[in-house]
Order: sequence, then structure tokens, then C-alpha cells
Amino acid sequence: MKQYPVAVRLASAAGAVVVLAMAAYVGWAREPRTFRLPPPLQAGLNDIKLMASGIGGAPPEAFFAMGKPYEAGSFELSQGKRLYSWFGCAACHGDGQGGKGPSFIDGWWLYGPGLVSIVASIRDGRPHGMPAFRDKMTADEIWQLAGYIKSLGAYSAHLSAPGRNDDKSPIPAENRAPAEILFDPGPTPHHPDQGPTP
Amino acid sequence: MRSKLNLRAGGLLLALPLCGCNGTQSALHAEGQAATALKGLILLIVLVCALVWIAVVGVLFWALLRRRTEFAAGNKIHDHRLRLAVYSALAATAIIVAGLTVASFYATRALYSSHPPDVIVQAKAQQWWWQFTYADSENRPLFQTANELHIPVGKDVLITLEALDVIHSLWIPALAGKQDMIPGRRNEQRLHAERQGIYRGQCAEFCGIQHSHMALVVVAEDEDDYAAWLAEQQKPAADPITAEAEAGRAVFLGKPCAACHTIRGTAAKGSTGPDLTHIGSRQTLGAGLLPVTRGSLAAWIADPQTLKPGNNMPLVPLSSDEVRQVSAYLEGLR
Amino acid sequence: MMGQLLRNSSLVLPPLVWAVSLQMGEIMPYADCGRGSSLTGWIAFAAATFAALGCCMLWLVRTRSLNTNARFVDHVGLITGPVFTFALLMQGAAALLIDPCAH
Amino acid sequence: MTKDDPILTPRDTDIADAELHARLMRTWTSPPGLWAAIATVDHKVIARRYIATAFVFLILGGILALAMRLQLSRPEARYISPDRYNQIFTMHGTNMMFLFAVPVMEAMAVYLVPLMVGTRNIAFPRLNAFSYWMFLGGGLLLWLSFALDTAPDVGWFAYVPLSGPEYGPGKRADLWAQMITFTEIAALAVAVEIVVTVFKQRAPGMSLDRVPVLVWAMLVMAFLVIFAMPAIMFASSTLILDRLVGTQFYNPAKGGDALLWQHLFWFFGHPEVYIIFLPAVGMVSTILPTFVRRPLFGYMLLVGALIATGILSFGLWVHHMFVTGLPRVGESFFTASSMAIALPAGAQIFCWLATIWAGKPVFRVPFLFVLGFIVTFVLGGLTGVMVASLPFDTQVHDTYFVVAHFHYVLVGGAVFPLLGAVYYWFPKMTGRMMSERLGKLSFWLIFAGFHLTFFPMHILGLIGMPRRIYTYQPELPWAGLNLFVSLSSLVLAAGFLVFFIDVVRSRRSGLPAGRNPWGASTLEWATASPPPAYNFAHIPVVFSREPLWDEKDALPVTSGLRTDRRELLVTSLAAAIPQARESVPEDSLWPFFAALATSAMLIGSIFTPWAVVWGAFPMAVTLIGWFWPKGTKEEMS
Repeated sequence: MKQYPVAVRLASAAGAVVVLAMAAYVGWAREPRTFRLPPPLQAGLNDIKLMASGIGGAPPEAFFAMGKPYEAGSFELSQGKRLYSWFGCAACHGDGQGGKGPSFIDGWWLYGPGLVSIVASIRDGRPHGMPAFRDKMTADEIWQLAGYIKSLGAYSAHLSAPGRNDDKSPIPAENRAPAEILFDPGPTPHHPDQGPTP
Repeated sequence: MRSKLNLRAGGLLLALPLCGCNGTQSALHAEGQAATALKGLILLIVLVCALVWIAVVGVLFWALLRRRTEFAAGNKIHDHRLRLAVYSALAATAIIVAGLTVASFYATRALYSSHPPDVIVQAKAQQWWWQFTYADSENRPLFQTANELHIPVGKDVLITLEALDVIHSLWIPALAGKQDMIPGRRNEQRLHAERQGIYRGQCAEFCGIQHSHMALVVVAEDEDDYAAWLAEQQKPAADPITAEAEAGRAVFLGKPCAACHTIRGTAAKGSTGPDLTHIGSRQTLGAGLLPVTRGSLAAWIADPQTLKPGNNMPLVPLSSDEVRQVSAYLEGLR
Repeated sequence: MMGQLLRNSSLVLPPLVWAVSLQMGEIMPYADCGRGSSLTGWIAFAAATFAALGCCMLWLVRTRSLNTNARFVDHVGLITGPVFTFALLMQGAAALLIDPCAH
Repeated sequence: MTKDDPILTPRDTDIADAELHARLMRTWTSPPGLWAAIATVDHKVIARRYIATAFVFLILGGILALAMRLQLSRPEARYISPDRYNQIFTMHGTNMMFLFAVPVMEAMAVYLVPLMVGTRNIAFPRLNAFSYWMFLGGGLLLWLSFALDTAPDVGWFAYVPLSGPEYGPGKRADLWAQMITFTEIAALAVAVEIVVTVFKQRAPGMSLDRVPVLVWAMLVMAFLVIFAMPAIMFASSTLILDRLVGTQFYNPAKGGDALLWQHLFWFFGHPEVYIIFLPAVGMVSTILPTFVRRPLFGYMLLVGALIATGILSFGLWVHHMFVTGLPRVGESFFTASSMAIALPAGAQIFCWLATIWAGKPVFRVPFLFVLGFIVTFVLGGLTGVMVASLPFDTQVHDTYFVVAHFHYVLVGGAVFPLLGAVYYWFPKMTGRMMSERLGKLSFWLIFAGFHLTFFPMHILGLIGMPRRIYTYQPELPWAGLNLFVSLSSLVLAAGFLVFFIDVVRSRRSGLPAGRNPWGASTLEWATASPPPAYNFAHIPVVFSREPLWDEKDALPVTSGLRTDRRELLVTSLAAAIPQARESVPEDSLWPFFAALATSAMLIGSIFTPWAVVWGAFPMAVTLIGWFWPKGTKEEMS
């Protein structure tokens, strides 16, 4: 065995670290696509623990077991975007800026900025007109939609975001954090504790 | 030689019973004007090329195996003769190629017609199904249907081609060559069926995860059948006749089905998915995936993502009774 | 000097006019279809004529000197030129035979 | 020419061979060790690395092909999910085109061109090292993404809008686009080196009409790379911009155009085919004369055909777009140009046939591959005539007919000659012969396996099977032929297995080759096998096209180059008259670091546009290090 000088050994170690880091990074950004969730996971996703007030709560174990795909997976987010239009969310919430229903990108969340709250709002409905989608969508679809709505209201662009649409859209693409661009706090500043977490 | 043999093999294969429920999908089984012209050209070029190939390989083997009297490198007379042979082979190539080129220009001419068409159908492709809109003589849309095109035999049918999301390509090989459908552009395709029959077509441009399951059926029928079909399709959906189907309609309208699908004559007015007004009269479901039967309708509604993974129909949570009812209702929509 | 210029220009003429005709074939059918003219064909045949002219000129002015490199370059031109002429003739045939409105 | 003091500067004149060898080795060889191996700028070392890496990608791509054949062996099979299948066929195409075919052809050029033109290293050797590291980075990026389920799934052509922001979620298409950039940088670098090496470093006397056909082929290929690759660089960069920054190049709703992508892609994509094929023409034209013991017939015609093909290849791209709805007249213009390609292609075939006719064939393995190439390529060329015909193409476009056609052209037309070339030049590269017995076995397996696999695909296409489908329905009459094709692909794979076994075996224990085992005529055989780091002890002088045949006793050489530093001879473009001695860069680590910095910038720019700004600083640092003047050693003389 040939003895390499220290510099060489250091360099090869550095090379190995770089390759491993690349692998780890891509591994972290891994985006497997599932089109049909096995029923146990479906059931598990429904298992959210909501606070008594209906605001905030803990995601179910299945969510963590799956690697939190609904916040970080751009495929899930783009599915959420499609569900947003298929299930007629735009009828009340417009392109995200609100209509009959509240806006998602004004820095203000009636029921808090947490993903679980959004899931609960979609699943169970809310007073003043938000219908429950429990019987219309499967659990993973609700999560996908919730993830998309949350990304819509994010204040800073996230790596995983659906791309822009290939049509004329009045709001900036989701990957450019429309809330950050469009939000106008106006005379009264927004509530920092209620602002969406990026 | 190989090409010829295989052509024969291809012919044999064609003789097998392919004209099953899904119709033929083969460029060599031409039933339309354009496809017949193309088939003639294909056979001509293949034949000429097969002969050329045989000639070249024959010369190669001759050159390899011929008896050599002496080693004649640099032999001036020899080189001169070789040069003559090469240049005449080149001249022959030029003549053959020019012939084939002009033949293909003539075939191109045959594909195009400036006559006004007898029927105009608007086709819009989307991931992963086809939408067809029939119009009246004033070009007002009459009705929509999906994944199934009916055309009268012996008439010129103009299909206008548009894509709603990504690029697709309409290809019905038994009737005509393919033509792309590109977002932001409008293309045209002419069909002219010479014989009655059912012809299968398929998307030819890679369009995403379910590109493989984006087929369509073309029904070429005589004038009367076509007129009857048109009349039938223009009617709104039939009312359910059984109690089960009645319940199915209620489920369909109450659940998100109606958000994406239209059933004319009911409150269902969604435009994301295919128009289901006469789904029961169609041959296939899921863009050529399954024949329309009650069982396949139920299977599709219960679990579209297993049958066609990644397609755009979201799973709607229904109880097994509800699935049965909806499938009964849809099957009755003839 | 003049001979050199002539040789070089007849060398590049066939590929040049071929490239021009190819581009015109993409542009002119729209105009032809609208006006019922057949400019595409005229351009292609004119280009074919120029290409053939280039080949002939090269044949006439090709160097007979002992400079092997110059002879070599002429040879290459004499071999490539006819190919482009052939392509241009076929292009002209296409413009003759096919309706400019066909898509 | 030089102002050096002739007494004080050590030259290669009047030194005994052994002493000269020792001195030159001292000057030209890299020290042992990993660090030095990374720093080396020897074209032979880098080319061997390049070739080995490309063959690894060939094996990986072949495994993907077998996976696809498994999935297609029966209707509605569920061995592979559609999402994975789309990644697999995209990876197969991208990998074979960008990570195998183009790099391996350029690598052969990097190895052979300097030896064949009789010089000591390739021009811009550090750029050459940089090119390899960029290529490796692109390959690793793509395969890592595949291993981690984020591989591109939009086809190797990545048509918008499917690859665009709305329909291509995630980083998959971005990874594809940046991998393109990696490999394009690598390819462009090599192309520039080849052009300069051929133009300025040919051995004295090697005038244009004495340049070996392989070198001509590589030169034309290099020019094709230089003119074609910028189109795809532009395309992939604008795609990234559309996806990441929100530009609208390809968005029809805001005035972009989806067809623009296809024009750009195929303006590169068609010459790409010739970038792969023309080097193979060169290889065949080099191998053939050796085994028929006769100079190549029709040298002029072949070179003219190479150049004509090269120029014509830029006027064919629309034949990939015959069904997009462009005016038929315009499309037919491309039919005309595509058909015209048959003339130069025919000229090549006829010249080879005439060479065989007039020669005395010796059936060794490289020659077998050449014969297999002719039989296969003629068929592929004829189906090329078919798809060049617009109306014919409307039926077979995007079907298995086209799959069959381009495998005939690329495997039959380029891989067969490449395998022949490996058998032919393996002795030169390693000093050992490959096995004749295993070689014949692998040839027949590959030849038979190839035809059995790909010929039926013509029929499949004609009877309606589209490309890029992950499955087909049982009612369709394709199942039998597909199963046959899948089984035949195993024969093809077995042939490649035998080939790789032979390579590994011969590398360790092949028979020693000697200088010129085949009795070939070109300059690379004038030096030892494997060639020493300095290639030639004295730069040869060339008086004919077949220097080793015409100067049987002793090759005339020139002398006067210094031995104490790396120097080579610069000659004039046309007549190859010596003009200057030029010193050549020493080994350097900077190309490696520059490649690292460039890779970091490119990968970063998948995620944020700011990576272009911040990534520019490390790149600038490495480039400054790279080009830092290093005193007298680097001076021009």
C-alpha cells in the first residue's frame, strides 16, 4: 500500500465529504410521488389533534412518518394547486386574494397560520360559510390542498413551490411568495404572531 | 431480405384478429383516404430501400469473398474502374433519392385538400383524455363528448386541434398520419374514412405520466347511423329509471363529481373532466382504458388512481353503496 | 488575387444559398399563401441556379498549380457543391408541387 | 525562430535515445499520487479516464434499457410504476446521448488526435482536464438525482410546457437542464481543443490532404459541437429562467412560444446525431484500410462527404417537427435536405466497399465490427430516408419505428465502430491485446442480439405502437413482438457483458502488443504502446497519407525541441510548415478547483438565481489561480 501525503489524504477526504453532502442534500430534497396513499396512512392523516379553540394543533404521526411531504414536496404542492381549482375554492377565495371568503395572502389568518388549522378548516368547515370537505376529499387531498394554501400565504419564497401557471395570472407565481409582494399592511400593522411562518 | 421477410411477418401479424373491441391501430391497415395514400408510399419506399440494402450487402459480401488474383493496391487501371463504379453508384443513389423525394412530395399533396370540409369537429387534448365538440352548420357548439369520435363514412371531416395543457398528438393510423396539438397554436387534421369500422387512435407525443393511456376510438358509420348518433347526443341526459340509479344521481350531484363533470339536463356543470351526458353509450372509459360496463364504471369511480396511476381524477370518498348507485346511474346515461 | 476571390466565393456559394433558401422556405409560404404567388419556388430555383453556377465557376477557376492544399480545397468544394445543388433542386420541386397554404 | 542560446538550452538533438527518453520522462510525467493524478494534464490519461467513465455510463444506461424491456415484455405489466418508467426512459436517453455517446467520441478524439497528428499534447491541456471534471460532475448530478427519485421525467428532449413551470413540479426538469449545461461546457471545451490541435499542431509536412480521415472527422465533429451546442445551452438556460425566475420564453399565454423550444432543441439535436456519427465514420475509415491491407479508396470523396454532411446537418432539424403544423412547403424543404444527406452517406459507403473490393481482407475482431457496422448502418440510413420523407413520417413519427431507426443509426452506426475502435486501439492504450476468441463471441452476440432486438421495432411502429409508453393494453397486437424484443435484448446484453469481461481480462493479462500489432499506417503506431507521456521522442515529419506504410524503414523526424521543459511544435494551418516552438502548461490543480466552483454555481442555480451572483466569486478565484503568470517557464519562445 502506497502511503499518500497528508494533503492527498485530506483532499480525498474532502472529496468524499463533498459527494456525501451532495447525496445528503439531494436525499433531503427527495420527492417521491405517490398517487394513491395506502388506506392506513389515509386514516392516520385524519388523526390530527386540534386545540379546543379550533386554532392550532399537532399534526398526526402519519404526517411525520411520511416525512412531512405536504409542506416541502413540490409535487404535493402542485397537486394541491390543482385541487384548489378542481374543488372550486376560487369561487370564494379567488386567486388567493379572497372574495366572499377571506384572503390567504394578507398576512392574517383567522384561525392561525399552522398547517393543522388549515387542514381542520378544510376538513370540518368553519363558521360563516366555509363548508366542510370531509366527505368530498380524501385525507391526503385535504393535506395537499392545505399545504398549497399555506405556501400561497408564505412570506418568503420556499424551494418547494408550484411553478407559475402558463396563463395570465394577476398574482405572482407561488415560488415568488405572492404574499410578500402583495401584502400591504396598511395603517394598522399585521399581527406578527398571526403572520404565516415562511 | 431481412426487411422483406419481416414485412411478411408484419402482414401475418396483421391478419390476426385485431379488429376486436378496440378497433385497429395500424398504419398498414389503411381505411382512410390519407392512410391509403400513405400506405402506398410506405410500401414503395420500403421496397426500394430493401432492394438497395440487398444490393449493398450483396456487393459487400462479394467484395469480401471474391477470389483475389493478385494484390493490386495502387494499380492505376484498377483504381480507375473502381472510381467509375463508385461514381455510377453515386449517380444511381441520386436518381433513387430524387425519385423517392418527388414521390413523397406527391404524397404530401394528396394529404392536403383546400375543399371545404363536410363536417368540422373541434378537438381539445388535455392530460390524459380527448374532448370533442360537435357544432351545427353555423358553427355553434351542439354538444361535447370525450374520447370517442364519430364520423360519417365517405365525407371529409376536419378536426381542429388544440391542446389545453401540454403538447399532445392526434394519431389514428388507420385513417391518417398524426398531427400535434400544441398550446397556443391551432392545427388541423382531415379524416376521410373509406369504410365503416371502429378505429383506435392514441396520443403520440409524450404528455406526462399517463401518456400510455390516452387513446381514443373513432367510429366511422354510414350517414344514417351518424345522423342518429348526432340526434341522440344532442339530447340532455336521460332520467334514471331505477331507484338505484335515481339514488346514484343524487350522490353524483351531492358529491364533488359535479364540480368537474357536466351532465346536461342536471345541475352538474363542471368543465374540468369529460362530459358524461351520454357516457353509457360510449365504447370506452378512461380514454380507451376500459370498456364501459357497470363493473368497470364502479371500479373506476372507486379507485381511479390504481387503474390509471397519476391521472387527474381525484379519489372521491364514497361508500360501496354509493359507488354502486353512481355506476348504475352512469351506465344508464345512454 | 481576383482568381482567389472567385475561387473562395464559388466555394461558399452553394452552402450559403442553400441556407438562405432553407430559411426562406420557412418564411415565404405564409406570404405565398396569402397572395397566391409562388415566390418560395422561385427563390429555391434561383438558389439552385446560383449553387450550380458556383460549382461550374469552381470547376473553371480551380487551381492547376502544384499547391496541393489549394487543389485540395477546390476538390472539397467540387464534392460538396453538387450535394447542395441537389438539395436545392429538390426544394424547388417541393415548392412547385405543394400548396403553400398546406399545413 | 528562437533567441535561446543553443548551447545553454538543452535540446533533443544529438542525444542517445535512452538518455533522451529519461530526460523527456522527467519533464513530461506526472508524479505518483492521487493529488497529482487529479492535477495531470496528459491528454492520454484524461482521455482514458473520459472513456472509462463514459463506458460506465453506457453500462448504467444499458441496465435502464433492460429495465424498460422488462416492463414492456407483457401488456399492462406493473413491474415499474409509470412515474419511475418516465424517469427511466428520460435517463436512458439523456445518459446515452450526453453522458455516453458524445463524451466517448470526444474522448477518443482527445486520445487519438494528438497522436495521429504527431504532437505531444492536446492544445489547452488544462481546459481538457477541466472538461473531464465538468463531465464527471454532470454525470454524478444526473445519476444522484436518479438514485434519489428526483430524476428528470420529461424525456431527453424535455418539451415545454411539460417540462415548464406548471407541468413539471419539483426540481426534476431543472436537474435535466443543468446537467445539459455541465456536459455542454465539457463538450465545447474539448471541441475547441481539437480544432486548435488539428489546425496548429500537426506534424511538419502533414498538409490538409495528408490529414488522416479520423482527424478530419473529429475536426468536423468539433465544429458541429461549436455551432450546435450554444443552441441547447440557450434553450436549457431559458427553461431554467422560465421555471425559476418567471420569464415567459415558452409560455404562449404571455407571448412565448412552445414551438421555439423544439426549434432550439432540434437545431442542436440533429447535428448531435452527426456529432456522434462522424467520429465513427473516421474510425471505420481508419480501421478498414489496416485490415484490407490497402490505402483507403477515395480519400478526397470521404473528406468532402464528411464536410458536406457536417454543413447539411444544420438544415435538417425540422424533420423532427414534421407534425407540428408548420407549412408543408417549408417542411418539405427539410425533406429535400434530409434526402440529400443520402449522397454523402452513400459516398462513404461506396468508398468503403471499394476499399474492401480492392484490398485483401483479414478477418480480425475490429474488422468484424466494421463489417457489422456497414450492414447495420446501411439499414439505419435507409430507414433514415424513410423518416426524412414528410408523409411517411406522419405515420411513423414518435413510434417504435423511429426508436428502431435511431438505434440502428446510433448503435449500428456509432457503437459498433466504437467497439471496433476499442479492440483496435486497446493495444495502443494499454500495451496489451484483447482476446480474439472473446472478441468474436462478443461481436456475434452483439450483432445478432442487436438485430433481433431492434428490427422487430420497425414493425411494432408500423402497426401502431407509439414511443415512450410505459405499457400497452392486452387487446393490442403488440405483446408477442414485445416479448420477443425483450428476450432478444438479453442476448445483446450478454454480448456487452462478454465485451466488458474481455476488457477487464485483457487489461490485466492480455498478450503484450508491441508498437504496431496490426501493421497500421497512421502515426499513433509509430510510438511505444502505451505511448510515453511525451508521445514522440522526436516529432515525426510526414510525406504521405500513410506514413508508416510509405516510410517502412525509419520515419523521418525533426528535432530541436527543448528537453528541460514541455515544448511542442506549432505549424501552419494549411501546409503544416513549422512556425514556432511553444511551451505547454504543466500539471495543475486549478482546473479541478475551477470545475468544483463551476459545479457549485450551476447546482446552486437550480435552487436560487442568486447562486449565479455568489457562485461567480469562487469561480473568479479559481480562474485567477489557473491563469496566474508563473514566470519564465510559461513564456513563449
